[in-house]
Amino acid sequence: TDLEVTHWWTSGGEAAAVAELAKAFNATGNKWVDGAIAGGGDTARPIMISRITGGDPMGATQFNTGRQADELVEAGLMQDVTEVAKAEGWDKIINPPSLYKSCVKDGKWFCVPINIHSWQWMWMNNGVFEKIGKPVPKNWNEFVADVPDLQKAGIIPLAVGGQSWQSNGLFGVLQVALGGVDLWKKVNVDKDAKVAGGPEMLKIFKAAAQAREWSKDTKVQDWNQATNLVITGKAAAQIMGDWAQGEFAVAGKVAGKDYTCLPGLGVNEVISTGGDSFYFPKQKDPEKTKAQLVLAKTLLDKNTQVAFNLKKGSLPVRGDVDLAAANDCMKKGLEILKKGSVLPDGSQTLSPDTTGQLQDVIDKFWHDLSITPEEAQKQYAAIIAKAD
Amino acid sequence: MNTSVSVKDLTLKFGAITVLDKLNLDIQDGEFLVLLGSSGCGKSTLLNCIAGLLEPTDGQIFIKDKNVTWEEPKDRGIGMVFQSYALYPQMTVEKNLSFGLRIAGMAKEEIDKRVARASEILQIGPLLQRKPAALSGGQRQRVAIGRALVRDVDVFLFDEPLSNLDAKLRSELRVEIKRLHQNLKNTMIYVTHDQIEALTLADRIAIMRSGLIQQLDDPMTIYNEPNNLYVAGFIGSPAMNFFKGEITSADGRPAFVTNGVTFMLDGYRAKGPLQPGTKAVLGLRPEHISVDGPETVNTHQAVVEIEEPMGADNLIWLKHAGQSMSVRIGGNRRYSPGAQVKLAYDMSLASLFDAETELRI
Amino acid sequence: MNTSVSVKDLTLKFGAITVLDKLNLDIQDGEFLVLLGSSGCGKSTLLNCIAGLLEPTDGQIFIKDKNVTWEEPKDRGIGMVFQSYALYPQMTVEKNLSFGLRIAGMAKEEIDKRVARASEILQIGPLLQRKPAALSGGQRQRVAIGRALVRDVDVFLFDEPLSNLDAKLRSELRVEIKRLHQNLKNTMIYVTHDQIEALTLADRIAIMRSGLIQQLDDPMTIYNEPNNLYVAGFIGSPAMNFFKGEITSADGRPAFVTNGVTFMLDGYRAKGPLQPGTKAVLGLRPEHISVDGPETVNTHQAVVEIEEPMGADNLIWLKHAGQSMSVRIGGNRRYSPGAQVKLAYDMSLASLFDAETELRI
Amino acid sequence: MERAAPKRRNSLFKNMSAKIAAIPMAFTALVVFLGGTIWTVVYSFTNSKLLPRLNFVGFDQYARLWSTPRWLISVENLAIYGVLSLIFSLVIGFTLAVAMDQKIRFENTFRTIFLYPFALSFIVTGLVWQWLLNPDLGVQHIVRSLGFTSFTFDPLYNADIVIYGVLIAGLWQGTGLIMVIMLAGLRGIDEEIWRASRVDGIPTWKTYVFIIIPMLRPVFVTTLVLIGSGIIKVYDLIVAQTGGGPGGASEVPAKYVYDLMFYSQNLGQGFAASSMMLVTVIVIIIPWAYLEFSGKRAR
Amino acid sequence: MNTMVSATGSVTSGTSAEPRGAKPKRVVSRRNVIVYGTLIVAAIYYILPLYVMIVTSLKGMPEIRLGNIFAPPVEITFEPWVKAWSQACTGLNCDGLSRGFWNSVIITVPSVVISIAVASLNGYTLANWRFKGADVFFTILIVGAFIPYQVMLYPMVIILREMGVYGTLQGLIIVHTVFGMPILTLLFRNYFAALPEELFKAARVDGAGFWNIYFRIMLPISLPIFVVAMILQITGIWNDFLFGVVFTKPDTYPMTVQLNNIVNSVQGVKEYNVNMAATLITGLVPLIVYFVSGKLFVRGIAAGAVKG
Ligand SMILES: Nc1ncnc2c1ncn2[C@@H]1O[C@H](COP(=O)(O)OP(=O)(O)OP(=O)(O)O)[C@@H](O)[C@H]1O
Ligand SMILES: Nc1ncnc2c1ncn2[C@@H]1O[C@H](COP(=O)(O)OP(=O)(O)OP(=O)(O)O)[C@@H](O)[C@H]1O
Ligand SMILES: [Mg+2]
Ligand SMILES: [Mg+2]
Repeated sequence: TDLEVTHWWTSGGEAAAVAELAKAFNATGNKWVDGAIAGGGDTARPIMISRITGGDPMGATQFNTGRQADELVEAGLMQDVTEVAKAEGWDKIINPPSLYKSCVKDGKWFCVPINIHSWQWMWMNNGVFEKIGKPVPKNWNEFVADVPDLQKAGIIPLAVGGQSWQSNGLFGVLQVALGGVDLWKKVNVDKDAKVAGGPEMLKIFKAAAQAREWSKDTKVQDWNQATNLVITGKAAAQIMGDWAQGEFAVAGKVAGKDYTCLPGLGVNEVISTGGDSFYFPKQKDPEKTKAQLVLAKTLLDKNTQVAFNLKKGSLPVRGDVDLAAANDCMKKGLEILKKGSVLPDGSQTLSPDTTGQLQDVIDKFWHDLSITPEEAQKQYAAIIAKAD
Repeated sequence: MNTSVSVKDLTLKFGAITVLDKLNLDIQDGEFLVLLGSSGCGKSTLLNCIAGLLEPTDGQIFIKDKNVTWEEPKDRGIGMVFQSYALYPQMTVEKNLSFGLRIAGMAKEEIDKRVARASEILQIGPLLQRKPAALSGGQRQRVAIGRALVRDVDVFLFDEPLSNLDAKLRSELRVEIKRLHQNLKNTMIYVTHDQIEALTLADRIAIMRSGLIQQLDDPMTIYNEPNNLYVAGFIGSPAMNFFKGEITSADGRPAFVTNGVTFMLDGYRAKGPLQPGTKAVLGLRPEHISVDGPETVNTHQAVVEIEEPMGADNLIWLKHAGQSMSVRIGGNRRYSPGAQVKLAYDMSLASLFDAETELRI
Repeated sequence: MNTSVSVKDLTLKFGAITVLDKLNLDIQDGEFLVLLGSSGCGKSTLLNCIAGLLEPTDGQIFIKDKNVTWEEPKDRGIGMVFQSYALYPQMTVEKNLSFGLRIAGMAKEEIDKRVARASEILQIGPLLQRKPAALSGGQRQRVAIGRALVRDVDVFLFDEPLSNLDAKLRSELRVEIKRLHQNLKNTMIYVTHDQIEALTLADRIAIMRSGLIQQLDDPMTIYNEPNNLYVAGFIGSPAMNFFKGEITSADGRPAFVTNGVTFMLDGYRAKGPLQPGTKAVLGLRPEHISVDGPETVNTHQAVVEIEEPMGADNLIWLKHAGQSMSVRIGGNRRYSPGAQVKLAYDMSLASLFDAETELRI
Repeated sequence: MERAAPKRRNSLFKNMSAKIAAIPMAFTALVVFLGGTIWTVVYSFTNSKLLPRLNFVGFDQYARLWSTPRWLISVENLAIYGVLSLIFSLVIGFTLAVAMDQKIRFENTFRTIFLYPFALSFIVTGLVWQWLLNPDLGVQHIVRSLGFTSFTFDPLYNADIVIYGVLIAGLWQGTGLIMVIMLAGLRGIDEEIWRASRVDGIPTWKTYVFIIIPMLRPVFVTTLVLIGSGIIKVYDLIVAQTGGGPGGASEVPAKYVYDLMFYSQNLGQGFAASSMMLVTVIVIIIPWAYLEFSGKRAR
Repeated sequence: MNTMVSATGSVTSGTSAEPRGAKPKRVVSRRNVIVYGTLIVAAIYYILPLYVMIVTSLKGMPEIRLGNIFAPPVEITFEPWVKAWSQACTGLNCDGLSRGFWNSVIITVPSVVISIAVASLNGYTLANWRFKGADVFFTILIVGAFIPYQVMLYPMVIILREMGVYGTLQGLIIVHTVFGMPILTLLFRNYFAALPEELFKAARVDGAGFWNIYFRIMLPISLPIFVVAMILQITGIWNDFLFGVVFTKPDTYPMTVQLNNIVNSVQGVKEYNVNMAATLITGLVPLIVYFVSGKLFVRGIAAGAVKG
């Protein structure tokens, strides 16, 4: 049976990863009809939601693991896949368990988490530091110390693309790495406005204010163009999720040799368990429903998980798979995961609306150098106070 | 003879504006009726009501004794010729002529027969395959008439069909329409604001003014015995000369005084007794005044102001009784400005109106 | 008297089309010259050349003895009145009048004086604060003249200034323009294709045909002694009746034969000897034929076909010598179709043309 | 003749065909535009998130809207962009039309050059100008490589002037059409007006300013409708060229609406913003449309 | 000119100093400099992006990386065009724009035809068959012209869903018809209103009804305005991205969606040459329509837009 699958994985590494999913699904005798929509989730999600609410649902669709599709589920527009989940014992194999919590409503499963993406990474070009005659920094503080030399050498210290979610993500990473997990949880999970307006947070804003200065010569929009600046040595570092790794791979770079990754900026080594999940909008055709269940099963298949995540640069959601082929960075990630130093992702704790508002504040703060950290923090805290 | 078209108490309003007000009109079978009036008086509106292109607010319309007030235009047995001809630009002449018939689903042979007949009557045979753009004004006009002709209707309606043409063509086509009427003997209703057209074509003329018919009569009566001041001033070019004054009696005979000048009214056929003291207006047509001719009871002196030679005639403008007046004389008699002339009037051709009611007395 | 405008060998081509061909024209100071001709004959083109709005291909133009061939329009001392009036729609009448002067940087008082004078002459004082859209056709016309007037120019150029107006207004404004000329005594060049305008207004008329002047004469001469067949046919409404035939002699006197009907030419003032045997065209104006009057040497029978009463006159169309002809009689004499009438002609008013050269003989 | 007159036809069934033919229009006007508008306004008073729900919260959404800096910036940007775009479109369009009207050679070539961008979508326009205005690739790069190393022209990366960068692209796309309409208007002006002004000795530019422009009123009305409707809708261009950045400096209301509705999944807020836009449009357009299109043209 | 020549005299011989014939003109007059200067400067502004697109699309990536986007290609390669047309990848599909082309055609043709048919019928009804309420519809439509599409997206989704045509070609045609309606109706109404009313009356006297008049009288003489409407709709619909992506599915995505996918799917470095080629290919259809019908367009605009 043909099943149309929509997603926004269109960059080089992502596309290769999707191909693995398709291959696995096709092997079950069904057909994966690819419905890629480029331009990222912001572009793709409205289209997906329109189609689902418009009564022309696709066979399966990607959403970020979290609250994005909650209302669609509540409105009864999503296929219940509990049957497969029970049979496969997903609740036992998915690690960490927090991942599937957002898939389960009233004991019923409505989605399949497929990977873990963590924002908590900094990527650095080793060659650049060689050039300025310094060792590759092991943590944020060492990096900060190298910045003047980098600038002297005409190298952009920190590459940040123009899209607002990039600066926002970066800010989140700084929050966890420099402020610690507790601070992050108080703000993002407990929505404690007092903490958000407190002195600890101000430190983060001040650090961000520094970082924005270092990045202001990055005149590109897309995250992977920014990554490319790091790859080509025009910039020294980028704070970006683990998907950036795919770009390094496509460019033929080797982790540890050509580039270095620092989880949690080398300060606070944690993994945030964002990622992607697949949902299965309800179909009229029972054949399709059957195919959906097959796809659901295929996605969590061990082999699929390995093949997919290797290409994608993300971590598998199953704790029981062997990632021998994983590279240096991924192994670091897996390690941390095993240790259980995990955080939920922002999109799991905050509503898209709140995320959007916070993003606006950070984005403006990032690009408008005249906004002081104090001002930005005030606005930030106000939104947290009203967050849902 | 029967009435062919009959309009009863027709009222038409556009929103708050009343364009036609309880208008009544009976037109005889085979009659050529001209609706004459200045721009905006409601002529086209009346014609469109008769044609069924406008819905009357009130009143009824009968054609051939049939109440057609709510009929579609095509079912009224009328044909219409428009000012701009309204030929269908994308169709050949033949197609233009046959369009209505084809719409009605008439048999091919019958259509051909009718088109042939119309093109013969109007002598447009050689033009049948041309498009309107390739026709001269006069030819277009004929095609427009032909379009009404093929429909074999009882009543022809014309809305200023000649007003877009130049003077020369206009006078030629006027004669043609007259000839057509003599041959077809249809009822024709013809709207114009050109009085020459009205006078030359009409069996009867209806003079309209702001939605009302002022006078309905044959052309000679309208010209010579206008019902009221408006009609008198409207008809005739150059216009009738008017003098404001008072009726008196002089030597026991009725007379008219204006600005100290006395006109004896001998020969004027009044409608009733002429009451001395009545404020009145005397109207004299330029061609009814003789210049330097034999003396009559009414002979006055005047000074020539301007001369307008018009070829066949000569129009001279004079100062008389304190106002400007025009007199028409033969084209070969010339007067230069400043010349003194003797004017004599034929009161049997004059008109006299009550200054208040503006009606003929 | 001096020449005011003089055109020497003026040639104008639009690409390959020669619109004016070595045209010469001298206009006297204070003269009212009318350029008359059918549409497209080059009247406007000539006027625009004089105004400097079109550049001649060759030739020269003098105004007041000054060669202005290369001058800008504003420096030629001319004012111009256009067919569509070309008033500036968004400016009040006063602004319309004064705009050119203000642009030229004239002192405020002087402008006011001139506007006041012009509005007095043209009696548009009360309209000064209105916009053109709120004026009637005649008023617009006056404003357009006023715009030329305030510029205090030597020569006025008019390009069919009355052709957009209805007949009544046209005849009124004609008189006004004539009066204006009598007062101002400027040189005026007036383009029209309306012969009545030409005849009534002109001191001299230049009849144009495809870029050439056919005859340049005073109106009476043009009307009574047209130079050639074209002019004869062009001037006069209803048009002159033409008979194609041959000059013969009867009883030793010159005569003209057409379709077996003989016209004695007694009284015709020929330009030279009339050669019997010459193919010729005889022209008779409708108003120069008497109907049922006293018998003359030329008295023929004819049958009335159609009658066109026009109020003051009555036009009857007859069949005579195998062709249709029109005769004008008094408005009160009526003939019904089919009536037999006796026609008599006054040959001293007739015109005779060589059939080949089309020139008067 | 005294027979009873036929009944006046029921006015509902008069011109039946016309009414049937008007069904799509009536549907569009009433259901889509009017219905859609009312629906939007109603839901702007709810706290709908991803899906519309009738959970009324009064004016909360509006209160939040007008206290959101991003919305305020959007409105301000639209005002700046709108005013400038209006002025420049008219000025450039008119200037070009005037130049084209001077009986020039190669008129067809020039017209095609000016008009072709209109054939391209805003997405394409945005991309092309993003490249051209990219400091590392486009104009700035070229000028610098010519030796003017201090030359800076990076409107898309400078929050203060980013809206002008967008304007450059917007004008590039749209002025050609304005020029053509103006040109058609100029060609429709009576030749005699020009002659009259020459005889009056009025310089050409003054003739344009004082006489021709006032005469082109209907043309300006048409262009205003076109430009105006384009301004309010500006969205694709921003998305393609700047994505609203840098730092939200080039946000516009249409984008706010779209982002709130679909990205932030806060329909209520998006609808409130929509309603604000609709109200503005209606307040401006209805009286104007009423004056412009009714009454006068009645026959 | 002191030797004032008597006008009647011997002027005809005319000395060479005497003005005669056309006034000599300099080619490089101030007026020409201003007019052509303006035009050429403007032309550069308008043509530059097209030039850059074409030039870039003919370069190889190494050459682009070297810098000058204005420099003509040293080595012309059609590789990017081929790639954009048939090889560029989005997700798993690596057949470039070629897929979208036919989808665009399939979407554009019926949408253009139907939206114009409906709008011209509206214009005709409004101009010639005014009935009560017609003006209200028209006013709403005109206001509708000012509503951003994004605002109407949600209601439109619901309407189409209720009609059961969401995600079908019919649905998309309805969307294009609805959103093209305001401006097109305005154009057609103006055009038909400017036709002589007598034409309409004559046809009615001839017995033609609503449809006969429309099809046999009005349609055949409305070519100029149809050309304008067609150009506007072809460019509008061909270039449409939003509706194309929201109201279709991957296998029926129009070219613009493919373009967006190609341009926004960055594989490592941005392949500017491929992107430019893709952009050009996508714009080709409306561009050709413009180049072919430019004159008619101007004529039609004069007929439909200027008479407000
Ligand atoms: N659709 C309309 N709405 C409002 N008023 C109208 C309408 N049509 C005509 N009128 C008015 O009705 C009056 C009569 O118009 P009508 O066209 O009948 O005049 P007319 O006598 O034919 O004039 P003309 O000689 O100029 O054709 C005019 O004052 C006109 O303004
Ligand atoms: N710009 C032009 N290009 C080519 N031919 C022209 C141009 N202007 C006028 N003509 C031609 O020159 C001839 C004379 O035109 P002109 O306008 O002088 O005629 P006219 O006598 O004024 O006619 P009308 O009475 O119709 O105004 C016409 O045949 C016309 O077609
Ligand atoms: Mg009328
Ligand atoms: Mg002319």
